[in-house]
Amino acid sequence: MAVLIDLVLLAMLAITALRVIFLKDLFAVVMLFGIYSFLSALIFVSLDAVDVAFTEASVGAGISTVLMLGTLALTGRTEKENKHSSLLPFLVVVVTGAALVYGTLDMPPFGHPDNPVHEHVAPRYIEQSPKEVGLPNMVTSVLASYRGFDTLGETVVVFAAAIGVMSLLGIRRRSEDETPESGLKEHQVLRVVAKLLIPFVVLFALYVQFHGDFGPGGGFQAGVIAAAAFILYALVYGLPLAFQVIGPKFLQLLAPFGVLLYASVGLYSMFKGGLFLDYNTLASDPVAGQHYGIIIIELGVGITVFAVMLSIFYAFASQAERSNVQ
Amino acid sequence: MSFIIDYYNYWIVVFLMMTGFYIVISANNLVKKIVGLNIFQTSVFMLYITMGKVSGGTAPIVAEGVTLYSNPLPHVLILTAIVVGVATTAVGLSLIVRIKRAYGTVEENEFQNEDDAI
Amino acid sequence: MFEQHLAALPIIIPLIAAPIALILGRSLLTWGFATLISAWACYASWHLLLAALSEGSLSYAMGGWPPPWGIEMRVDAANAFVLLAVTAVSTLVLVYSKNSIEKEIDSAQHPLFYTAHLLCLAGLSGILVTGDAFNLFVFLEISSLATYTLVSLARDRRCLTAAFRYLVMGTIGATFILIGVGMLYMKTGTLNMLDLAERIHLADGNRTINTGLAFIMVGVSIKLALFPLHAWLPPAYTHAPSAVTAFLASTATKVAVYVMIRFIFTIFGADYVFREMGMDLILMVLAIVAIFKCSYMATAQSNVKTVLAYSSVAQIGYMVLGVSLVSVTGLMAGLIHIFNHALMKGALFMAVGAVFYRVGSVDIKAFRGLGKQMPLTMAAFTIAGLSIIGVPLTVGFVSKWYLVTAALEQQHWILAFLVLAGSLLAVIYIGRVLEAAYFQSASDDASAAEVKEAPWLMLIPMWSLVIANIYFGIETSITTEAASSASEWLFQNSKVLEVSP
Amino acid sequence: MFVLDIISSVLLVAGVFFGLSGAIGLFKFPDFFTRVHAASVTDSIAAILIISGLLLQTSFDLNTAKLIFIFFFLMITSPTASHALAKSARHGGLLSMAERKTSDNSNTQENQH
Repeated sequence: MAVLIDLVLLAMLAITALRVIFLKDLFAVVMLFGIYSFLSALIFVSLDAVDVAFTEASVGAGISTVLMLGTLALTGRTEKENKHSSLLPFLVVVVTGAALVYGTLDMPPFGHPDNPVHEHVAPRYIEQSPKEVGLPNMVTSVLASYRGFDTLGETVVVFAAAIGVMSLLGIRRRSEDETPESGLKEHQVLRVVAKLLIPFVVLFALYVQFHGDFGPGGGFQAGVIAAAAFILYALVYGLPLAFQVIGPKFLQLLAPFGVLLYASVGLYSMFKGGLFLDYNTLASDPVAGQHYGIIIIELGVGITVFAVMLSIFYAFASQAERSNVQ
Repeated sequence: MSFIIDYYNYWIVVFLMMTGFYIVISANNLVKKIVGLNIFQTSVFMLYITMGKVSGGTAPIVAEGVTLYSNPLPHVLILTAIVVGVATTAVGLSLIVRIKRAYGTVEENEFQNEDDAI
Repeated sequence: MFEQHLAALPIIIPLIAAPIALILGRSLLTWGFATLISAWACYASWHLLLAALSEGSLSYAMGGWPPPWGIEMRVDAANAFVLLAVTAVSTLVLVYSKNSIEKEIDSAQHPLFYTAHLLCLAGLSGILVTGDAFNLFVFLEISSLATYTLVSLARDRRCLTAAFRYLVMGTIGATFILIGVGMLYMKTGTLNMLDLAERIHLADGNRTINTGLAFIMVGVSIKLALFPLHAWLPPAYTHAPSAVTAFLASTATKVAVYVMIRFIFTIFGADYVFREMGMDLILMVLAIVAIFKCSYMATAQSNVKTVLAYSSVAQIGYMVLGVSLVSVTGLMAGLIHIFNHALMKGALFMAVGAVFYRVGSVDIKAFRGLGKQMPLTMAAFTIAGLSIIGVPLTVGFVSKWYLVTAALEQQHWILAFLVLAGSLLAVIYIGRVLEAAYFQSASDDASAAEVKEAPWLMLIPMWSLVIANIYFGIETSITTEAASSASEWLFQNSKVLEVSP
Repeated sequence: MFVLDIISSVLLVAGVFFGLSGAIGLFKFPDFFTRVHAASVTDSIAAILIISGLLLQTSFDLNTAKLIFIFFFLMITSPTASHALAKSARHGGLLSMAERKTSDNSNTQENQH
């Protein structure tokens, strides 16, 4: 049964991906990518990776698609016919694909519990982490504690993306009088429903943030969901109003603050005589220390991801408004 | 037959990866290039998640009465990689917006012609 | 405390400083802050090199989790040596960039420039120091994202397309590395580099490992701009702001060369990569083609930054050639050249940036008569250019000397000849610029007559690198000692059956 | 429990039927507004039936509460989405099939005159 579901999903993925090659309508291409992302989230669920599925659905299908649509609004939605031959790319792909298939021949069989992947490092995470770190969700334990430095790096990557987008697009606040009519004034129903939903979305984000220790979730997903709530607000009520709720200047402080919060846990543990990011030193009981550490760094991650995602959206949206005015 | 059952997942994932890779290197439109890049990366994520699966296991969250869990490490790596991917996408898309403003086009051959003309 | 955390400091310091720099938000303030931070990182890596030379290797377990469960920082002579070069160049470039970016970047974006520079530094240091294959990917992406930002900061619109091309190529490269690392992980169950090295050959069936090696090599080759995957480099270096080019040309690709060395020698083992897979021949051929093709391309360009960019691809060929010789001397020549090339290219691009600061153009025509108008800048260009060619008493000579020695050790007479012939092409492309500067008179219009010497803040870092070029060209013991011990260490730890004398 | 299982299966099968018919309608219907109509069948009745069927499968614990929440939010968001979609299309000047016919007719009549 599981194999059947897998096969159907994979087949749908293949069809979606192939369709993207031949479509010239970029709007459809981007929507297909959203579908592709959702389908892969389903695959991740069926392969037991619930945290990854959650992230893929919120980040890949959510934020990426929104940003791509925002770009299309600025660049036009049809791809022009291109004449140059596609033989060379095809050859490159065939060679690369052949190499990969050759590589799969010695791969351990799918799903086998004796595979090397499950033998050397992973058993400790599965067997010891509930005792050493004290969290039922092993993904969170590994993410935030065993490989906490990776996660710091990842938060910095998000921060670096914000630097890139800010330097490229900037977020310009125009004075009130030249502000065009923005937001969806006509859509009365949408305005009411959005107002009703936004508190729940923020609540859900907080739930995901703090429940990540016990179930799927954590700072990344929470940050993205919280950002989505404000993106919804900005879409329905217009950017100037959204700027009054959370201004771009404030976000510009919030993004580095999250990274610093994360890093300060590491510095504090150095100060307490441990190594960088050694949460055991944060409290007299190591497991309690782990718990404090993970809560604080997840919060740092959530804050940075929220601030960065929202300011990236602001940057794209203010570009779109500007081009509307012109 | 068991050979196919053991490997079909890898092969389809390889096919998906190569579809994405083909879009990246063949597309002339920059937005499509970024879409291809995302498809390529998402498919690589599937390769990682595939290897973390244990048949009969469950999601790696401690639950009573469960003894077999899937491997959490690939999940952690891919969580990181997904976020890295969206960061790259955001920077790439804002470059596209700027290119459109500077050149008036997002088709690769057209702005290359303009660059050569200078 | 300093001693205990030494191995982690060069990464952590810039990593934490980058968000602070954004909060500071004033151009002058962030400049001073970033320079101090970079200098401190440089100081830490100097101590790290000393510690690595005396103790062999240092390990630092992030989060207190022992490897392979946690992430390990691992420092030995090889990466401490490259790290010192990276942090030192970064500091000098930051000093230099104050004037340079005032001319080339909008003032509102200065804090973003310094933040991105610190992020890039943190990423590069992370790549060098980490002992974990996946952590390497994360830091690779930090440095890459920061690099795309830095390249796109220039005012010329062509920097945007260059940055985009770089982004696409770089992401493909990183994804290839991700695929390769995934394959290794699949067969071994670990991500720690030393652990991987131990377990990689225990795995049954080589085909997955072979493919993993192929993907990692291709991915890294894109990052280090090995011919024929170098197409992103010349436009990116040409259109980026001068300070950025000076930094990237002397660090980013060098770090990628180091990653290649690390994967070949520490993880896969030289024996496997070179004897079984025949990689040495592939790398050698590509390196030689890179040297000639790109040196030739360099002679045909009119933009001096493009000339130097192509020359960079050619110089990377020399480094890879050193690696492909599979001997202690060859690897040592490669490592020395990483360090030395950072010194020369840094100085050259700084000189070109100074010319742009005063003249407003880097076309070869703009260099006419500059020998008289900007004597100090052009003298720096001349000495660093001689160093690229490989004239005695400069560091370039030292690298070439060891490269030729390594070739001759293995009776590769033709190879030694080709290395020297490649230098002749360097004579041509450097010579064209020098000819314009010293033997052609400036155009007569008034604007050209007012060209003055570059400001001191640009000259000091430029001349520091030039003096280093000469100092390490005469007093060779420091670099050769560090490089040879690094090279020997790499070979001893990579299970080579017989090391060439 | 047996009775509950049967009811739940009936609900699930009915939900799948409506989902499928919505999908077919999306392909087969002639113009935008009828298609939105078909798509909203999947959102509304199919989702209601499937979630009700699933509710009967749970043992009335946390999962039940989560399903009820999902149900509640779907009931708010999906009609809103369909409404917004149709309204934007109207706003953008898209005509329904019937209107297009009459406007076509009047155009041809004008041409004849």
